Amino acid sequence: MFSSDPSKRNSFQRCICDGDLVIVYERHDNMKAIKVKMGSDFQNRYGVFKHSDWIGKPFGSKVFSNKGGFVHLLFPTPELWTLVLSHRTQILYLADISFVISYLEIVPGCVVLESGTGSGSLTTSLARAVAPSGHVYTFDFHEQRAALAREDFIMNGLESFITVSVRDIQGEGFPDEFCGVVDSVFLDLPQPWLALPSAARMLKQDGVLCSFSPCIEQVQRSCETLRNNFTDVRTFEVLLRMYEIREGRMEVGRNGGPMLLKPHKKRQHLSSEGECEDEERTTIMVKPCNEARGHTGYLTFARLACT
Amino acid sequence: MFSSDPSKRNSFQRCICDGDLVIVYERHDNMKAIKVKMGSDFQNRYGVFKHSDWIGKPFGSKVFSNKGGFVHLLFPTPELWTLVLSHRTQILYLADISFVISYLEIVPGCVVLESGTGSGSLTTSLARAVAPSGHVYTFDFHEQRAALAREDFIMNGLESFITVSVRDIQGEGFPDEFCGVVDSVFLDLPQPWLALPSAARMLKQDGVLCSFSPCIEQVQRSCETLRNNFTDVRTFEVLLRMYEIREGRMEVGRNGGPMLLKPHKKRQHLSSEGECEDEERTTIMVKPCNEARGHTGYLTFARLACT
Amino acid sequence: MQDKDYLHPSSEMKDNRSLFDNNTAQSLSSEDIDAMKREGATGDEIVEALIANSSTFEKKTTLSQEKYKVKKQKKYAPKVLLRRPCSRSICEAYFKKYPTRIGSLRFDALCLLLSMANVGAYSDVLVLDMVGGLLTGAVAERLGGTGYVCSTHFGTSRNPIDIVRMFNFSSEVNSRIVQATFTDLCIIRENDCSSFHQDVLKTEGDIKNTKILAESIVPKSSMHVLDESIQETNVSSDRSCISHEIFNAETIGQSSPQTDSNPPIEDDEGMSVSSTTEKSKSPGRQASSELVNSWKERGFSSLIVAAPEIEVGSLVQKLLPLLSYSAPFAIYNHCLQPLAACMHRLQASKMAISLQISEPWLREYQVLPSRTHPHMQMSAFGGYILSGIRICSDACNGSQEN
Amino acid sequence: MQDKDYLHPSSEMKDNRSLFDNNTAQSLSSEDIDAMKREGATGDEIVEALIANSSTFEKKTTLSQEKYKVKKQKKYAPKVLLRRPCSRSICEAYFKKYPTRIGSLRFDALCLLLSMANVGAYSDVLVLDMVGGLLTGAVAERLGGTGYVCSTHFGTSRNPIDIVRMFNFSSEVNSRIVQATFTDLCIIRENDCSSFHQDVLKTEGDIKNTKILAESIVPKSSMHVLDESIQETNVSSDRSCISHEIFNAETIGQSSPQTDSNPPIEDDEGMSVSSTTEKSKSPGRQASSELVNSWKERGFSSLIVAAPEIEVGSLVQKLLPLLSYSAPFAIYNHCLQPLAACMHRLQASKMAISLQISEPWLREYQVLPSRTHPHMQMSAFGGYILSGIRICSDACNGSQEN
Repeated sequence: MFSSDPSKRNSFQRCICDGDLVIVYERHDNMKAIKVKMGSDFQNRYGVFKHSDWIGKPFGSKVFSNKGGFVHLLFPTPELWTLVLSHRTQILYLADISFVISYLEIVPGCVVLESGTGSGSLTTSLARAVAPSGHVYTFDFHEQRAALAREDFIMNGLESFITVSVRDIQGEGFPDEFCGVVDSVFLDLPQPWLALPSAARMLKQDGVLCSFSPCIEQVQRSCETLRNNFTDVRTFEVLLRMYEIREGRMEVGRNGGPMLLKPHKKRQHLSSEGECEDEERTTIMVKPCNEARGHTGYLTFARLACT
Repeated sequence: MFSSDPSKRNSFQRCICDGDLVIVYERHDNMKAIKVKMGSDFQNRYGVFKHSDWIGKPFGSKVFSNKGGFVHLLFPTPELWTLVLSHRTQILYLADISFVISYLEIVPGCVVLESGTGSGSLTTSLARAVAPSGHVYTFDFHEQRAALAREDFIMNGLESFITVSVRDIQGEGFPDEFCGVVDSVFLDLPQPWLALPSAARMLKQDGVLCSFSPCIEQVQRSCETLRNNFTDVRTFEVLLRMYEIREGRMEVGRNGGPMLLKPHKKRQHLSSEGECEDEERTTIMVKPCNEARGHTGYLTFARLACT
Repeated sequence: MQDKDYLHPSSEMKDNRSLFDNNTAQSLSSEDIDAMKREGATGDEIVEALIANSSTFEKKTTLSQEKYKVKKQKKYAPKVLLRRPCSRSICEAYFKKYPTRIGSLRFDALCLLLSMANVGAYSDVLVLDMVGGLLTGAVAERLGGTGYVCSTHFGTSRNPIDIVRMFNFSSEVNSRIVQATFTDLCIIRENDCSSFHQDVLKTEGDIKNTKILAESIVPKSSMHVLDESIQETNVSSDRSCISHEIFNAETIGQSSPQTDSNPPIEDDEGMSVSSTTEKSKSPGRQASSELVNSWKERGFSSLIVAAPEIEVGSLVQKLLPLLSYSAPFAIYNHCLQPLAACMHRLQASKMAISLQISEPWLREYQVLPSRTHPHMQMSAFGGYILSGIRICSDACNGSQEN
Repeated sequence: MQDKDYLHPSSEMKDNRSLFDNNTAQSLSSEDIDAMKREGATGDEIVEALIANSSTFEKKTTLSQEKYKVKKQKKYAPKVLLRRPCSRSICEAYFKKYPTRIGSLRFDALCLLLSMANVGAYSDVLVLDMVGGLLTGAVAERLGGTGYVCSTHFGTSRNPIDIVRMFNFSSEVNSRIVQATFTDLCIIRENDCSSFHQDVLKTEGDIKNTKILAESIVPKSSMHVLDESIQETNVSSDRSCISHEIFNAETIGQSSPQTDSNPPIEDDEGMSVSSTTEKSKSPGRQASSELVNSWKERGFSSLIVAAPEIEVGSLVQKLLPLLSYSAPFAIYNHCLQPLAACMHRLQASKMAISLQISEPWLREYQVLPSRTHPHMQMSAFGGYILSGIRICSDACNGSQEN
């Protein structure tokens, strides 16, 4: 995914190697993470793909199955990982993740605490933000979940940026070793207010905390507790609205008569100068998708007050 | 505005008479309600308009000032009234009003209770929905407010559909005379839960109640109380997003060079056949307005359980 | 097992840290359940048995236990809520089950259309209803047996308005629902050009094309039970205090076959709908010439267009002259760009003022102790509405006031 | 007096039923207040005097009293919060005070662009920044002194990136911010056509046109104090524990005059920015030919375009070949239709997959005991973003792998 060795970043030269994790892209809503292994196969409804055919190709290549079907092989990113990971819990998605990372002011070198780890959807983005010199310590009270998350991070080559531990943060608080050395804390807990006193002890002065909660009662109680030793308490909700496009077919009949649904007259002189835009634009319809995620959770941020 | 005499509805024949209420339209965001009075003047930045010039003209006419400025004279509707009324309190707007009227299943002949009257923004829409045979009884604990609302309803000719009373509904409940005869109840009160037992006594079986509250705590407490003798408790939030259009000017420079902001080449052959649409559509830009009402209140609906 | 931890922030000490996802928690097999059914066990009995045989039920939190029970009840002991039809329940039911039949017209958008068009008693409302009759029915509900709603159509085939039957209107209300071709509304307004329009409309192409349209909007597939709130109450506990109508395959099915069998309208205008003494209960009779004449005299009091997939821009310019001055109108569409073009054209032609494009936004909330939040899934699209007020431009002053 | 009753659903028995709106409640005149000021009264003293002289203050509810006090404090005793600059505070401050300088790029949209483009350490990020440098700065903040952000421009005038100065970056981070014309990035990739491009770009018309552009995006007006949270804390109670930087007329003013004075870049590529030992602290030096060559070899690791008012469709098709295969990109624009057309073209040309148009939505909440609700005013528009992943199409396999 990313590493402290800059030569390992994706580039024109970087080709798929035995042992690489690739994202197999069928469609926008159908992707899988696969560990490339010489001799293995990948199978989907379009046929059987040999891993050996993939090795040596650049990321982003189109590869074919025995039946002529194809998929694209993509370089893994935290955004793609969020779309392919196993949902062991509700996960955070792009809109919340991107907002949290920026609002927590996480930059390379930061030390970040997270609880719970959940399915690790946010964790990889936290790791990208602290790399190459920072570290993410993530805690989950569910042993199986923590173990599976750890496996995922290793598979993505992120073990040098992320440490997963089993710990009940609501009950026990964060470990004392982090007292006063942490830049940011992220909480995704059923009773976040229980963890706030510990989080306050861990943070550096002016450090930023975020608590993610689906229910407003959790927010109300957290905000009440936060006002004790935090400032700048603000609560947000972020969502993404998706749009779909299709080739337009709306036309009006002549003579004021009935309206016709005409098929699109396709004019495909796609020059690189963009000269055909006017014709094109009129025939591309765009509208919001009908269904959407209506709510994920409330994001409450606060800064540790300086003493 | 509307009356139980169908001949008084707006039509091609219906012209402005002395004593009519007209909406003077300057711009979308600048309208005023004016009572036409032979001999009076209306003045704005465009000059002085004589009411005597307005009488005999159809509603919807453009009329001119002494300086050649103009306004349009519109027939009053509840929607226009909401845009021109005096804000003595926070008022309800179109999105909430239209949703409330429909959800409360108010149709001609219904008997409806409302508290508080506030600025009377919802009340005129309630009256339109119950006319010609129903009635709206509206209550406000603030004497001055009730008196001003009553004046407004008389000015709009709605006194036969609306009765305004001064009463503290939270403290005293609705008057006993309405027991079991009311189709719908609308509450816009700081502590709606105090009024719910009385509202339940007033409603016919299966009658519908709506409570409007800006704060979630009011909703939480109301819902708790509602579960005692109401069913189908549902809470909604409705908003309107506005769009603005302008003539587009986006064009791309040739040769991959810099991008130019070209003025719009206006081609104004507006035939009634709509043949020039394609050219037109490409040059009309539309985007959401930057600022919007972000929240008005939560609408909680419930039906009186049948006993 | 995918329970979200933070959905039960209660103070109870149980949580699901000890639950493993290995699919062995339920010892009752599907064969066992089938056997129970054959022996005549009720749904509730099966749910009890499932709970008794779940090895993890006791370890679950209270909320998880509730969720498990509701899930199993839904499967083995479904319940149906009976409800009096009204525009809200009809709109919500179609929106959930057959959104394409109503052009995905969401309830809040429907409400806005009615308000924006100032629909009330004694209104004469012109509608272009390509949402199966939902709009026509919702307008008629507001008229309460006064005024008229006139469903117009371009070409010779009527727009199907079968959904009107779902409202179970009295014959008085039904008599206020009429139909008329756009041409008829115009012919009477402009007596000179009637023969020309008749010729144009008789061409075979037009007829065929409107057929395609009608089919694309109201599919022939028969409808099934509209179980909008299926698990809320038992059929047996039906409240007897009000007259209910079940949305089921029978009631909805009976209107379906007629979708495409509306006869092309005749030139004969004798099929008039008079005030209230009409024998037939069926809505949507041809508007009488007296009625059409009265609209010519007075103008329609407002216009609503709900043709979600149709380029409505130029149609609006044709329909607006049928409205009296100062009459409001509201145009619903799925696409923003055509409405923007239409708005721009109306501004330029000075036919209307107070023009505004708006988009309804609706969110429902779950309000439960310690578990209040917006619904996790939402309808993200309620269409776009262009609203405005037809004005008396200088041109129409000349042509209409004489 | 416009207090909304239901904003104080507490159990206290006071309410505002007895309050009349007659503007006589305050007995202190503006002359009295001016006199107090002349006598050296502090803001807090004036507020106290106003409260003491209000005949209705005692009758108000507690909440109304609080609101009255805050309102008066804002007017007579304003306070300023000092804050360390970061992309959030800079973005929020500009969005509130000078949204046009950053193309109304809302913070949540900025966050999305950074995530969608996979910005992290050692990235080489290509940006088309027509939002005054906010994007460039936000990318550089994430790079933390590694990798590069290359701000490209079409034509000869650079896009102003003065807002980068607001970040107060170390010279190490600044050295990672470079600029290059699109032509230079292409010339080195395609050595054959360099002379042709140079000729084209020297025409007077192009230079003039880009000037117009730069002015329209970054107006010359000087900026005033960015008081994003003006009443939160006293200047005197400044927390001394962290290094703060005040956003004031001085700091922001110093960059303003340079907006239009960026010299047209020279063909001379000697002004190289080497790794970390650069003497000058100023960001945005011309990219060295070594750097440009390395990008030719490896490709940029991602692309972000934030040119809100520009037709970006065809530009994207020009920029995508500069990215390495499998590199993500994100295009921010104010208009939906051009992005839709761009998406359609990219689909057709098979240059990219995972294409998606999305629109950020942001809402802030007031969370206070008994008074929790979303903010009553919201930013209703955060722009549209087209995101996707550049792929190795059959065509590029041929041209690039050799």
